[in-house]
Amino acid sequence: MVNKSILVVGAGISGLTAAIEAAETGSEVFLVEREAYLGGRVARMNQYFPKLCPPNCGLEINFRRLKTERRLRFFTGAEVLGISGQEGDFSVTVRLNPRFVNENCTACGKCAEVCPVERPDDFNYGLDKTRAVYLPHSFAFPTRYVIDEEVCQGEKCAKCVEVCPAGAVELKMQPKEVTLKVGAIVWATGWEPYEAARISNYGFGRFPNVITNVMMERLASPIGPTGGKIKRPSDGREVERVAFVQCAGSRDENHLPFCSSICCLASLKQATYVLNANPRAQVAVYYIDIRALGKYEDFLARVQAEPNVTFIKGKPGEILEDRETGDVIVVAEDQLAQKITRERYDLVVLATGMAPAAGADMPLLRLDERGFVAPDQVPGIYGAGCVKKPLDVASAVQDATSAALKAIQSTVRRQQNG
Amino acid sequence: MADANAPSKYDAGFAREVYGLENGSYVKQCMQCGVCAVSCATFQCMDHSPRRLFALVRAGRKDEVMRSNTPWMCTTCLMCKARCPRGIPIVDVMHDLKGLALKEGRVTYPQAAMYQAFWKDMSGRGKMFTAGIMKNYTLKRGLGNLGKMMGLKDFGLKMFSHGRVPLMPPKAPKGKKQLMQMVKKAQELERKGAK
Amino acid sequence: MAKKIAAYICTGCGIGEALDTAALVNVVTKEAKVPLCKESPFLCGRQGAATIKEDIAAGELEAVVIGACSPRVNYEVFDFGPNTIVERVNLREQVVWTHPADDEDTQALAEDYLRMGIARVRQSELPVPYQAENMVKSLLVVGGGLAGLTAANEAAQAGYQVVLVEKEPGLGGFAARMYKGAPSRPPYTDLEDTTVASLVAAVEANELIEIHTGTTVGRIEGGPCLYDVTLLSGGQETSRRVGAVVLATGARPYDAGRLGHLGYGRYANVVTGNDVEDMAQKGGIQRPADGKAVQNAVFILCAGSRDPEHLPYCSSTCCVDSLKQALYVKEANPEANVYMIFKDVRTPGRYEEFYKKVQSEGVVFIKGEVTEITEDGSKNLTVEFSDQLLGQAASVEEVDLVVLATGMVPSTVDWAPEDAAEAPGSVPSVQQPLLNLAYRQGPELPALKYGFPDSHFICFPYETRRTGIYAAGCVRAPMDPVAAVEDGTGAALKAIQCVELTSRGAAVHPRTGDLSYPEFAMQRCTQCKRCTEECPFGAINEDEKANPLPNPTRCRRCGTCMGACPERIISFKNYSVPMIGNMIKAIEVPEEDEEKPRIVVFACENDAYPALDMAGLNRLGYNAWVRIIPVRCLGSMNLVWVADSMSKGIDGILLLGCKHGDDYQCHFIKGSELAETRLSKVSETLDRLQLESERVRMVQVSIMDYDKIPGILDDFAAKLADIGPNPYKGF
Amino acid sequence: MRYFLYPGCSMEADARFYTTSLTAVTQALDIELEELPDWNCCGATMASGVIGDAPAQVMALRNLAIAEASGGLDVVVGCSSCYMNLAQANRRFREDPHFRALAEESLAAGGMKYGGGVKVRFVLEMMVNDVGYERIAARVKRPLTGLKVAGYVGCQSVRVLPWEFDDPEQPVVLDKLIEALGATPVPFTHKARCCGSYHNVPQTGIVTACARDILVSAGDADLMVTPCPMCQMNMDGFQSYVNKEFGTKFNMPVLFFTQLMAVAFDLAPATYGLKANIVTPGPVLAPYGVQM
Repeated sequence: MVNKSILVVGAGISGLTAAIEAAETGSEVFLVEREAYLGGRVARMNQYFPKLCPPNCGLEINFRRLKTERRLRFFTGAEVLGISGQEGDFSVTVRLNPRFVNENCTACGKCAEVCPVERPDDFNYGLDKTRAVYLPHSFAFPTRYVIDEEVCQGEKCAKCVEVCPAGAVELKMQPKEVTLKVGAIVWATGWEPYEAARISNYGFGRFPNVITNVMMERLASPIGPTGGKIKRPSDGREVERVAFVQCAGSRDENHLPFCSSICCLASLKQATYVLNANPRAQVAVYYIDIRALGKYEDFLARVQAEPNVTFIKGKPGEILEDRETGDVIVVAEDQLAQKITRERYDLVVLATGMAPAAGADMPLLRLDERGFVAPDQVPGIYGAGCVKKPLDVASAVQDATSAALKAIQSTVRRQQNG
Repeated sequence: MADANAPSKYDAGFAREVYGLENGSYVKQCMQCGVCAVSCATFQCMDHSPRRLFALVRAGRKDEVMRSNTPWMCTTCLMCKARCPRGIPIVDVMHDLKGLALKEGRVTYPQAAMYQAFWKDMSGRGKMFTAGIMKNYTLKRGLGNLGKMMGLKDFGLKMFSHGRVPLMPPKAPKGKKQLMQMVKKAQELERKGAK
Repeated sequence: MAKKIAAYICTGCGIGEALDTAALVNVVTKEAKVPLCKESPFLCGRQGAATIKEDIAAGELEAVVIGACSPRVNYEVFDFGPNTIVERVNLREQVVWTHPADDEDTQALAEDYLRMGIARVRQSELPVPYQAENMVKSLLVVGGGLAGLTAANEAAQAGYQVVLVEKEPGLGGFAARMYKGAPSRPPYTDLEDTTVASLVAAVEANELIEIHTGTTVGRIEGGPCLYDVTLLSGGQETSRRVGAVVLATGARPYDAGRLGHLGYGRYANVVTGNDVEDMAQKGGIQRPADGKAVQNAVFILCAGSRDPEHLPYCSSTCCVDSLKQALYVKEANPEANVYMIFKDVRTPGRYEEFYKKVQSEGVVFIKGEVTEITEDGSKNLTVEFSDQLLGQAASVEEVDLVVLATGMVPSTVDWAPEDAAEAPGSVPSVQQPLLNLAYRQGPELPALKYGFPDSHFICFPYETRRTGIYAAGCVRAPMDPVAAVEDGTGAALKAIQCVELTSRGAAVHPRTGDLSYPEFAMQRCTQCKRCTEECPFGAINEDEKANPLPNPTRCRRCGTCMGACPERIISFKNYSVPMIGNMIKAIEVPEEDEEKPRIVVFACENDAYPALDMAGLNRLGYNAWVRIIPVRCLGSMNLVWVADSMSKGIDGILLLGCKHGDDYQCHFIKGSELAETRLSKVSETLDRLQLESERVRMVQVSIMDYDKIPGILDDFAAKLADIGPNPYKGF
Repeated sequence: MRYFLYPGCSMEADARFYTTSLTAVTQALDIELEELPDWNCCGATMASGVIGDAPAQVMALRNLAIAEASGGLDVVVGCSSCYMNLAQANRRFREDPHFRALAEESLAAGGMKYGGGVKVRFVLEMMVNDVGYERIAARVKRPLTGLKVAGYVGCQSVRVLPWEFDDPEQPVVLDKLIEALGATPVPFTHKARCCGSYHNVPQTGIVTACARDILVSAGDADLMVTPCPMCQMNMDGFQSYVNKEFGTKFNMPVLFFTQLMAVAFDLAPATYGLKANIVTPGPVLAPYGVQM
């Protein structure tokens, strides 16, 4: 008997899209997400290029679609442990990690006020801290607090339990395991930023004013750690001179040998963040090739027209720090000028690339030598989005939509052939 | 003598000659990112960045490449090799370019003389003997260079007074003759391979 | 006849502490005459929901009013099935979380919201899904190239019937001209055989797919599930009914005739990339002039692309195609010297590994700009260029073949016939007949820049302004074959989704599943054409007498027509002009001397309303004079509501809607813009009532602006204080 | 623990005292170092420049062939440059079949064969991986508490096989070893920068420029330690040239890390070889009871 339901793993923009599109077409869908909230990486973006519109706008629509779609069930704090079976008849074991906060939570925040423990805010890439009980971010969906098991002092503290007016805190909550029977699986676990500290010559981790592009999204976000002010980490000064270093880890056989496809446009976008925050600011973009494909070329032209943005063809060899001022100095060959340049900046943003986040080795899921979900999978399993290859948001959504149809085919095909 | 900034007439001849060297074909893979240009301990002294030198190779500008001091400035610190995003062993390519320059009789740089002095001494012994190298080097550079050498007197004396300058050459390995046979064989085979 | 209603007031989440709920119950039962009203300390808990279910079962309630939290939360708890109307009155986020407790103004606010909710629910009816005769679920795919073939094949694989139309005599389109494909799988370094032939075979073999080659679309009438398509083939007309359409007519190469400065048309040995594909197909690369072998070849990338004189955009695939073709040259003559002159090498993703592979084959890449191409007596070419890697002028001589990597132009447009090839290059702009839609708003898909009928939404790349018609492949945007295949598949999914929803009478994105649709009281229509002009989706046609002819399956339920209609003849079962009018009338307006102004806020439910909730979640306070009314889209705002408000004595009206303009965020494309235009006309109305036009204001907000919302509301309140109270109070 | 020691030419000439201190320290740690029989020059960089990489690497492989024939112990190398050449030749022999064939035929011409079975170990790496920080710390008799030390790793040893045992640009292993001796490693961005190498003779200016930057970067260190003979010679022997050329007043003792270990282990003073250091470490070590 063929199982008509579909499992989507990962609720970033790709997973959300695949799940909602499939459900709205008529399939039963399970959506599992490891984090405590839906939205994945895009929820951590400030704006999308080239429209410079807020991701939460599209997420709000998607969440509304998901709320009103009775065929779709989602789980947060959920991890896939194993897959077995075949197209039309997979069984998947999923671990549901305890949130320690139940449905009664109204996000009033009284718990966090009394919580004595702090933890680095991973949502903000460690740029600030939260309490052990925290709301992942102000647009978090579901809008419920969660407790970080690692740091929470548990029963012996329990201050949050006392103050919660809704009786929502359950420190005794236990992990659960469930087995889902599905006909097809869409693997959309996305990407993670390349570990910038591995690029020793760029000083990330040693020099506070060298940050990554994902951190820049948080700095520029009105709901980020600085309330949208672009301040440099060393002394909180608002930035005047900013350098963007392209291909930091991408197109590099010592790191990621492929091109991450989006970093050029991300930096162009972030250049507009800097100029919006401070029209007098100076921005420099160090590049090998500027890759603004298709109609994104218009966006490149628009940023190139900015008098305060300069483009330097030449990948920096190294980044140094002035210990006194905390300024960062970028050393590069300006090829078009045929000369070596040493420029001083308040802040250097490394355009770090996309490393695939396919997750733990999973039987039946084939990865290629770089860790991406390979194009050829066993029937019934489909990769979608950035876990398949580096993609911008629109292309990831497009890819996820196609994955939804492939998954639906898997649930009808076996039916047709009995 | 052509000037490195005169218009290039692209000619694949020299590029092919370089590609034929032991590590020369790596030059093909260079994507001209320029990381090497500032990754070298001596980049301020180079007349062309390694990046630009490779571009000159591809353009077929043999004379400029052979005249360039860039390969001789290399200290084999391996920084460029460790950083090159395309995995090009730039240091090894520089060895080949130095070798080619020596074959072409381009020995004006003191470093070239140093290389030859070293090999002359070492190949005769199978081990290195500083005093021997210095002798060959001084002879190669000739009287004109004596002034420069005097500048090193202070260093030499200090090393001597701290007991760091052996007067007798090291004992050559017993297998010295065989060693040189191996080298000779390797050179033959390498030449054959390159063809 | 009055419907059976019950109301429930939750006292949890601080509502009970902040408000006098007994008084609220009074308002509901005594004043609004709702027979049943219950308080619950924890309405969303098991107990609370159970009570409501029991009451519904016992009392056959048609509608329930829930005075509790925002409709954006606990949605599943308060969903009592398709036969019960639920009205959520937002006492939490928009009352007690944003206003002081135990305060008469806060209390008044809560009471008004209950009155308004009850007024709304009294007007509201259960929608009856739209059904019509002979609704079908088959698809029409226009274009038999890679994207079209894929769309047809993938839809058929899911069990749907497809009518596939291709204007050429054979299937395969542009992809069939390709000699080899670029790497699409590990190790991403090797050329691959193209898959088009096998795809064509699969499509031809599939009995669910009906193929019409040498055929064009003469006309498409109707709407989703009801499209009547006229096919033209050799003077013959045939017709088919289909449910949805995929437009996959692809792109054409930029006219190289306009690249005379690069020698095309002047020199025999200057060709385009597509010529190279043809040569390779026909067995080898050679000099077109004399068939001799190619020893030196120069590829010129961005030939006519990224160039304001020609195509300002990048065509995405030319770099990779040229890399591929460089290997053809090497295949024909391994000793050949191949040079590539580029602006930027654009090999995104895994193509970077292919780029390295091609370099290791000895292809030389030079960043530069071509300055001149000349030819000698024996038809050898000299290419002169600025060599930006060396910072000097440079040239390649004795060139046997110059390949221009020309970009792509969407098949939706072409140059006007009078543009001779010599005319200066330009972006083609003359619309081409592809679909011939019988739509009042024009025969083709509305295009964005450069003629690509692309989506304007990053999050929703299949958003379309012609419901049920989805563009896929290079007609939508420049893309490589891998993306075209994904795009064809994605468009097929959207088309299938559309027929599935539409056949149930449900709306498609963004109001997916909405069963309501606009109904027209035609006897009062004045043929003013506003609805037919303003519908963002071209859902409403016109007869020769200018009567609107609605096509409910094209409708996206935004209500823009309802807002446009001066006669107020357009209504949804659960959303109408009088309904909102009654909500306004339900507001209690204090006497002038009480100095408690009243402000009606029409808030777009997609962005502004969530932003208001976010203000609540963050406990940001604002004045208690505002009365927020969510609307499907500001496009549905009917000017009569302004009159209703003013005559009621409301002091001001604020519209909160999405950004419009080039980078609009309105999910119904033009709604917020139309609202703004209508407001410009409202001053007349106000003048008629001798009122200041500043009493009505529109502000564009995004969902991220929640922290600015209190400021916006309080500024407006302050402004109104300056103007003074509405003289119509108490009339 | 038994190893072959490949001293290389400088370690039996200008850097003799490196060998002396190394031998003493390894004995103290119960490590047997047996000099590789009949070893020859590693085929130094300069040879590559004249005769090409492959022939030079064949010279290196002769040493490994001897090691293999004599029991196949790991070959421990003290000199960065020798380590680079031996390790690189060894890896190429394993990974590049074309070269392997060439090398086998060339070795045969001298009546030798190599199977690729020998491990080439850098002395610092052997010290921390085979002995370990704990055992080293445990052996310390004279904790160098408060001594600020710049751990100058130099270039070739960490970069020839990047990440093999340390970060190729910001290595940490030497700093940890300094900590194990009770001393304090100073922050030192140039710890893996080039000293200017053989330019000391043909173009002294290059070495003084490099040495100046490195000394500046070493900040307020009391002394500098290194595992590399070339680095030691340039930083130590040309420091006076730096001061003359740039008007600086550097007086930074530059020791082999094994000398500092010998001091910390409180071994026989004769094994320290501190007299060979041109900039004397006397004053900075006196507080720890070290007599010069």
